[in-house]
Amino acid sequence: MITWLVDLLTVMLLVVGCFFVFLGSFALVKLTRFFHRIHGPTKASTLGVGCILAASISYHAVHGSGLHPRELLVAVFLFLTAPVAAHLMSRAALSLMDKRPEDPSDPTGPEGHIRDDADERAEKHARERLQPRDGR
Amino acid sequence: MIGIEVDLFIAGGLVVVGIAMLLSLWRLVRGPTAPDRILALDTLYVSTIALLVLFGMYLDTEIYFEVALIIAMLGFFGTVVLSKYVVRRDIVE
Amino acid sequence: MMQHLVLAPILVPLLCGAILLLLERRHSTRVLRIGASIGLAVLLAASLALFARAAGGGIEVYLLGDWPSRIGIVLMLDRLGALMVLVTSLLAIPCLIYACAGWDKRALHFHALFQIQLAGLNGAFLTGDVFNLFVFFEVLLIASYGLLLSGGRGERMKAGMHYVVFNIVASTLFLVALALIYGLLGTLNMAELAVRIREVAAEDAALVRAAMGLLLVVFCAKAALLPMYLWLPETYARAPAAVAALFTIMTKVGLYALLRVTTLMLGDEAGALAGFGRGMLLAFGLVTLLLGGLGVVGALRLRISASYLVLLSAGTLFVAFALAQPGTIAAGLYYLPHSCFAGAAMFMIAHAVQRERGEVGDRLLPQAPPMPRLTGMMYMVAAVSLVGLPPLSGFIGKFLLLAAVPSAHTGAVYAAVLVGSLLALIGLSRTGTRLFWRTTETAQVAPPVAGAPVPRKPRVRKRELFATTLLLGYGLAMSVFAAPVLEYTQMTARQLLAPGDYVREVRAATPAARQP
Amino acid sequence: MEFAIASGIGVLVAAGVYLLLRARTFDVILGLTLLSYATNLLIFSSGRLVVGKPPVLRHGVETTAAYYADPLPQALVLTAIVIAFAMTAVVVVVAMRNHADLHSDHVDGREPGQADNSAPPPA
Amino acid sequence: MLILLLALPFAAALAIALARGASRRTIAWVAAAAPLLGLGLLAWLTPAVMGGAIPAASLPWIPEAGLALSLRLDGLAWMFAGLVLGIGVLIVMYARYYLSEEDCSSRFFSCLLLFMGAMLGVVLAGNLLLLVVFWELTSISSFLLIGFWTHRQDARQGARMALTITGLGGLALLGGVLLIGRVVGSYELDAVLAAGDAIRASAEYPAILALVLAGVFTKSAQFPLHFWLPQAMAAPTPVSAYLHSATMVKAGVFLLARLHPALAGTDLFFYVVTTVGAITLLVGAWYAIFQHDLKGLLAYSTISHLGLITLLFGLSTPMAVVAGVFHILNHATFKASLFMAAGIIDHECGTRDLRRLGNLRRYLPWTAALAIVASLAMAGIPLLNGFLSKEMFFAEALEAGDDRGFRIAISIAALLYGVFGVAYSLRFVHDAFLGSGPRALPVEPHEPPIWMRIPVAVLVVLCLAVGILPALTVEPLLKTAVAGTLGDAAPTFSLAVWHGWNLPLAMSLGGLAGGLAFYFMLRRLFALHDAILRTWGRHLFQVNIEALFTAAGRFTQRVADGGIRRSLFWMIVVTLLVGAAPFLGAPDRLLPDLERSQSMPWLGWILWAVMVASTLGTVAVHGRRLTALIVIGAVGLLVSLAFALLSAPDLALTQLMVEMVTIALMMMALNYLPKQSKQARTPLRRWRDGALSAVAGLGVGGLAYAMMLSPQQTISGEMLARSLPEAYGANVVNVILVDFRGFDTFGEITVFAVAALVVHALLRWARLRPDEVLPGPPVQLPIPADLTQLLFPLALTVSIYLFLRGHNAPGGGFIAGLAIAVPVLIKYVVQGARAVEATFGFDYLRGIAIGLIVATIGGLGSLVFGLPFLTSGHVDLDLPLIGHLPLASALVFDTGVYVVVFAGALLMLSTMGTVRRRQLLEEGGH
Amino acid sequence: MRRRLFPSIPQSLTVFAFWVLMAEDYRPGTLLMAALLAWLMPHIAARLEREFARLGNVWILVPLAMRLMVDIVIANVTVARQVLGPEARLRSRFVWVPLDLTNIHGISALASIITLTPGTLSSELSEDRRHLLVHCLDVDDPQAMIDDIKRRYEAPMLKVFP
Ligand code: NA
Ligand code: NA
Repeated sequence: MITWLVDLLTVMLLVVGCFFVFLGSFALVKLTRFFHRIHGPTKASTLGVGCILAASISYHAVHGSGLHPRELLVAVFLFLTAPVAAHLMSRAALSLMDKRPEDPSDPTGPEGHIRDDADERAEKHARERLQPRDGR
Repeated sequence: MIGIEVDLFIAGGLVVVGIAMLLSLWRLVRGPTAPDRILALDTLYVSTIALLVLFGMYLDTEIYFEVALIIAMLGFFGTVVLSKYVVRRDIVE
Repeated sequence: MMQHLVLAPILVPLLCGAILLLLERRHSTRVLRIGASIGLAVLLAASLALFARAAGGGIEVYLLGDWPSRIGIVLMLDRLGALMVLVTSLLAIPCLIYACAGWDKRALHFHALFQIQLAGLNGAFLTGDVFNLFVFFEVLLIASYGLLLSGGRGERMKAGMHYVVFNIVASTLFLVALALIYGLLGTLNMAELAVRIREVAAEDAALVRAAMGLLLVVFCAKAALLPMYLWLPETYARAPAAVAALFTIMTKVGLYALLRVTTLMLGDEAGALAGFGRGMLLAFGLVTLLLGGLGVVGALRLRISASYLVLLSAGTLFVAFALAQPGTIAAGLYYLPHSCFAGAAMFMIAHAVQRERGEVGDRLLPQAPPMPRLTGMMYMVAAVSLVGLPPLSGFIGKFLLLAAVPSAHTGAVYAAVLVGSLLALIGLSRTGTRLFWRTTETAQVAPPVAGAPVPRKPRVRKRELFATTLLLGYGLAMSVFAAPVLEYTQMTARQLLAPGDYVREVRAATPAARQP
Repeated sequence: MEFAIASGIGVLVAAGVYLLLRARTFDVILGLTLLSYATNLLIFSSGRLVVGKPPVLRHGVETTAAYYADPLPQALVLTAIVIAFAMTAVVVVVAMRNHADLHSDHVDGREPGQADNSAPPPA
Repeated sequence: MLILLLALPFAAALAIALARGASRRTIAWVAAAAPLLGLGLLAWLTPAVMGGAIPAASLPWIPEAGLALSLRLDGLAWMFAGLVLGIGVLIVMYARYYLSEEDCSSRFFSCLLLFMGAMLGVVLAGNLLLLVVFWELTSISSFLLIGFWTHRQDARQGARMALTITGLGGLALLGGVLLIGRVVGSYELDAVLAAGDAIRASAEYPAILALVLAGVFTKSAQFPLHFWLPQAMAAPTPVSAYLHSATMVKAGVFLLARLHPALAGTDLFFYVVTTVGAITLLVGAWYAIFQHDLKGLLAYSTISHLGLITLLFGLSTPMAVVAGVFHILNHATFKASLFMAAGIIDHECGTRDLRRLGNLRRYLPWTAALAIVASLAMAGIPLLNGFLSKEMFFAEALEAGDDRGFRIAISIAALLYGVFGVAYSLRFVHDAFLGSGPRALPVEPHEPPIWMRIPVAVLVVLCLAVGILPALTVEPLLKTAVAGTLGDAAPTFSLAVWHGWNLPLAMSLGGLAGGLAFYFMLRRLFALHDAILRTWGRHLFQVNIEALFTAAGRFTQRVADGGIRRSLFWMIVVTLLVGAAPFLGAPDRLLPDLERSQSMPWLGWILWAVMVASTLGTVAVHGRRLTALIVIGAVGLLVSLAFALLSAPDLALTQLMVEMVTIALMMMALNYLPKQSKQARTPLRRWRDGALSAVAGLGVGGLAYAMMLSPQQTISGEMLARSLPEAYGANVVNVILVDFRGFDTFGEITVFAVAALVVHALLRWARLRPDEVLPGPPVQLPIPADLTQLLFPLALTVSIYLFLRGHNAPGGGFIAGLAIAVPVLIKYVVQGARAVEATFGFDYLRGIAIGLIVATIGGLGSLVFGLPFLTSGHVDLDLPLIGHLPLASALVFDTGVYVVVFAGALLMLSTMGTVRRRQLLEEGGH
Repeated sequence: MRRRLFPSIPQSLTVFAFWVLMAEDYRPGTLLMAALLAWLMPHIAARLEREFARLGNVWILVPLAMRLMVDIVIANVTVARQVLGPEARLRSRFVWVPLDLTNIHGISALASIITLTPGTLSSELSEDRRHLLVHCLDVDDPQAMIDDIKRRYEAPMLKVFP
């Protein structure tokens, strides 16, 4: 009976977890803007993995080698690092925006357009630098 | 009371996560901006944890704990470095 | 305790390198030099002791970790290994002396890298495990990258790029070959491999052939066999003199490995793979030899010619080893140290020339001041030796080889070796007359004009001079005492061509404290 | 499964070799990286492909090759990975220095049209 | 005794070379002492040789290879040794006064003595290999002597030409000698001479003959390789007199004489040698007539005489051999004296041009008298030695061979030789000493010091003595020499001035008359001939050698142009060929037993698709570096995942960690590389490379597939079985790393450490220019920085866990080292290098050193117990309170690994991260 | 004295817990090792960090964590709807959230919480650390959202990091 209940819990966690993991990636594909997309993986995927870890704990407790709460540590680390990663990525995206949200004095800046690619700028830069040399 | 075939769900979950990785890959290749790609790579790392945990359940083994732990703890290093590069070019200032 | 001596050629320089690295920041160059010299002295002593032991004809097996050879790694001491280790130590001495004339101060971490390079070389010569051979190849390679590039810039970097990339690709190929070998034969111990190759059925041999073929390609690439020698001239020509001198043994590592593998695993008893690759090696070796000679003729810089001389000697050794006769292998093993020593001397001479002539460097332009006579004499000796003119070691090596060539190959080998020598003679005589002969009548007696820059007096650094002389002295000693050397190499060749003893010794070695 | 891994190795090798033959140092480095993945997989597969039998001994399981994957190739790959990393570090730094010293990231240190300033004048 | 004889000149040469600052006088005395003492020794040995004994001596050198320092003094060697030493004394005497103050006499005399020793070695050698050794030594020493006046273009060229041609011959001779040794089984001369029949009968005989004759003909300046000899006249005159008339050029004919019993006696030998000799004879003589350079004339006449001697040995009859040996002697005496006379003229008049000389008998009466007598000897005038050998030659020419036509041809050649010989001798005498002149000399000529004339006089007296009283003077000597040459086949003969009226005498007279007529008739045409008779052989040689230099240079540069791509291309091609070759014969071998293949779940294919797509993606975007790096990161991740799923958690861990560090490394590098650079538009190359890569991929993939499906053999079962009971570890991979194959790991950390050192060495002092610098101050990242604070102790804890547990679970020193290096790196990235290093204060270099030392000591610990390096010990501690604590000593070794990896990774990355920058502005200067 | 021995009790506790959890072993040896590390780690970390967090009322964290977990789950459902629904309907924007927290640890924690709770993503901290730039996926009333954040998360944080 307990096994059955735990299994049920496991399965539910699994379903939810996998759904969110999928959702995170799906958001990546579906949404059109970077700042929309980033919401998907940073939250949904993190939660999804959390659920799957929980499922793993309960599964191992019943079917496997016993209770292994240490899998929680994986979740702890993930929950620690994922927001910071997201923070850094949005910093990166902000640094590439033509028009950044102004400083707090003007808190309502629109979302700027993120320049196409960091590589593009480099290419332009390289081209500019090469030209005078060719001319010489 | 119906017996629950947990293994079936695990196997299904593996495929779902795999498809999620495929989707991330699409964004990774497609871009168009560098942060998009970094995000996609980050997502791939997170999905990998899910995959490993599911696989550990599937095989009924604890052996992937260390791998998952390391990805959870340090997997964002790539994100840190790449983002810093985009922000400053110079990674260590 | 004596059974552990075989470790010394690897561990002594490695520890010495680590200690020198530790001392580096706090202590003067003097301390580092003394430390390096002590390390080298110990290494030499150990090499001599091992050489004396191996000369007796026994094959020593050292089970690392006390595991039986099939599951652990073994070090092997046979005549060939001992010879190579001794040659390395002997070559290292003048190289270190030369570097201590000043280069070691300019190249960061020089002493540590130098010692580790020696450890890598000795490891490659002593290991009895084919994957461990790969590891030591990498040790010696990465140290060589450091030695080549530390303190360098510009063109040397460019050459370094070529060298590094080429070697990484070759190492990758090495791994591919090892993967196939392990996947097909299930062991990495060379002796076990020899046994298993023997048992490969003729109809299954194709895959094993491919695997062994790739392995041979790797060794050929490292030893600069046609058409994989293109990396060599620039690299050697750009390396610092002391390093280029040490590098003369680098191509020999590839040749050593080739000899080891072909005799042990692809010898006459190797069943379906008996004699695999010999014909190709011979043919390509001959052409390499000729192209080396042509390179000497075409070289417009002394260091480039020295590089091509290395190639020429590599070609000669390919021929000697590919012929796989007791006589040719013995001749090749006599020729090998000679070509290391003489080639190294030539690089040192080239460096002296380059420095003396200032801007012109070692290019064959006649308008520079004449070189000191001593340098000229050294060049002469080195050139005579490298061309293979009597009475020096090069001649002896050459005639030993020619005398031992089996009749079936006489024509081709004679023609290639003799034409190669002739080309080298033509090239080196031109180089010598251009660089060392006074080319203007007035150069010697021109009175110093007031106000004109006083011509710099040729600086001959004592240490560099000594190092070069020492190398030439080795060659001279090899000529005078050719008989005992040859006797040793002949016994070595016999040992190599009867790999049964090697295999037996490895399999029979029992751990000290474990179950066999 | 064997086919998948073999074809994966093949694709990695092809991509690696192609990049290796490009003219820019960075492309070459990428190529070397791909090649090292390929070799690592190849060495690994020399122990054959086994799912779910990591060579970490478990209590009560017989210690024979039937229950565990071949550990030796794994150890070899570990060594190979580390060495490949070391080599990558070196080649990356050499590429940096090349670019700094020669003002070109061409593998040969000079742009295709540019004269080779290292060649000596004709004697 | 013989060894002493041989050692004398070498010892003297060494003494002179070492004695810097000795006076010319002393040097000359030492130089003269050697041949004088040598002559003394020779005289002491003479009775024995005359008596038919062959004094011999032998020292072993390389007995296994048949090379011994064996010397033997038979008649031929005795005669030649006398010649070498005797003329040597005279030359030294002459050279003492000939050399000017500026000339470095110690160099000259040491080279001369070196040559003398080499030449003695050639004649005394009792072992053919030894003969080759000395033979080549003569080439080398003559190279140094010809080029003595190094500042002169012609001297340098002449020296190189001589060395090249004679070197070529020497190499050929070596080949020939080795073949002889192969036939005979020994290189000892006695054995070889006794085995003539075997040699002639062997299949190698033509090759042997060709190779040996190549040596002979080059050394003795036979047509068509004769041209080096006139070119060698750039040498100081004593050298020309000694080497190029009396001794070295005779080495060739000496060898012909030496090996006569072994090689002669076949038609091949007969026709080749006589033909070459005859052509040389005529060509040399013809050219000699038209030379304007005094030494040139003598040089060509030497060629002609060498041709004569060669021809005589070619004829091979006993009397021809006698004549040949005799002519060697005669030619040496008159030609050496003539050269010395020419040197005197050059010395006194400042020119050797016959067109400017003339009437010198008035200025140099003594010299003139001596030179005229010597010239007449050269012309073969009766009562002089040249006449005797010429007569013998004519006699032999008339009976040459069995073929009538050939005999007539030889006879005509002999007659022509007589004519030409008289003509050029006349030219020498007439143009130098008689007639009108001299014209426009810089100085008034006068007689040289007496010591320069004495050597000439001695030789001329010898010419006369032999010419007038042959039976008394030279006959015993000649008999001894011939006996040495032919052994038992030596003929009995007696020398006499007068043989009665016979055909040879008529030919002599005819030659004399013809020569007179020829000279005086054609005199007016010399200017014309000057235009016609360019020495085309030399020209051809120089054109060819220049072409060789150019072609070799071009070829070398074109092939090995330093380009990496060609290098790699060829290696790949070779690899593919070698990999494919074994299957060419049996293509079915590539198709393994498919039934062994395992099925692949869906998930596998999905991941496969991700990996393949990201790999191809990397190639597609490789031009955009940042993108490429991100995409390749996915490849790495997928490879790690593959390892994880295929039962290799340790591998997955390592690959992941390394992947992270690699990306960091490349990003740092990317900052100093162009992020994008011009990609060449070379579609052809791309197609070629694409095709090659496709083949490579197919090949490796195919091999991998075939390998995976072949039956497995492995020794890992034993490793699994012994891992726990003997190495005390459950994680067999880690046990392999630190125990079974700990030595690999030992090498691996060395590689890692050195890589860090290399990175440090290359970047420590370098100034690099970033590709792009973004404006503004360093960016502050307070939130990530805060995370690192939290993360570090946890990561360190995890790292220690991974380290300690590695022996039983995935982990170990390497992984643990990176697991702590990466968090520190994150700190570097987030907080900046200065902030980290201010607080962290870890000397990575020392860390590397200490790690290596710890690893080594950890391995050496077992030696104390008499066990081999890296033997792992084990203790089971049963501590109260704590309980059971198993400890494997491999942990010490693994600690070293841990430290090296940590310090190495951080040294690399911190060095790369903190590269010193060069300002962008500086770029303008380049 | 206590600070000398244990520079940071929370850190020590975390390390202890981590070790015991990771080792999955509760024998005395493991606990001893955990205690050793718990003592050692803060000392090592102290070499690297300039300051340790001074904590106020830690117990507040427990209800905060509970609330957070609920919020995360609930809000994820919202995000799921937003992602799966039509994108054009999203009213996304950046919002500068003024901060009362001054302790950087508190700010970091808050930023992480904001990111983990769906719909919001903390993107940048202003130079003076007084404002946090938050990206909102779908928001009508920015001020309401700001108030929400401050009330639900910042207020408890202020108690933990006074
Ligand atoms: Na390893
Ligand atoms: Na491990």
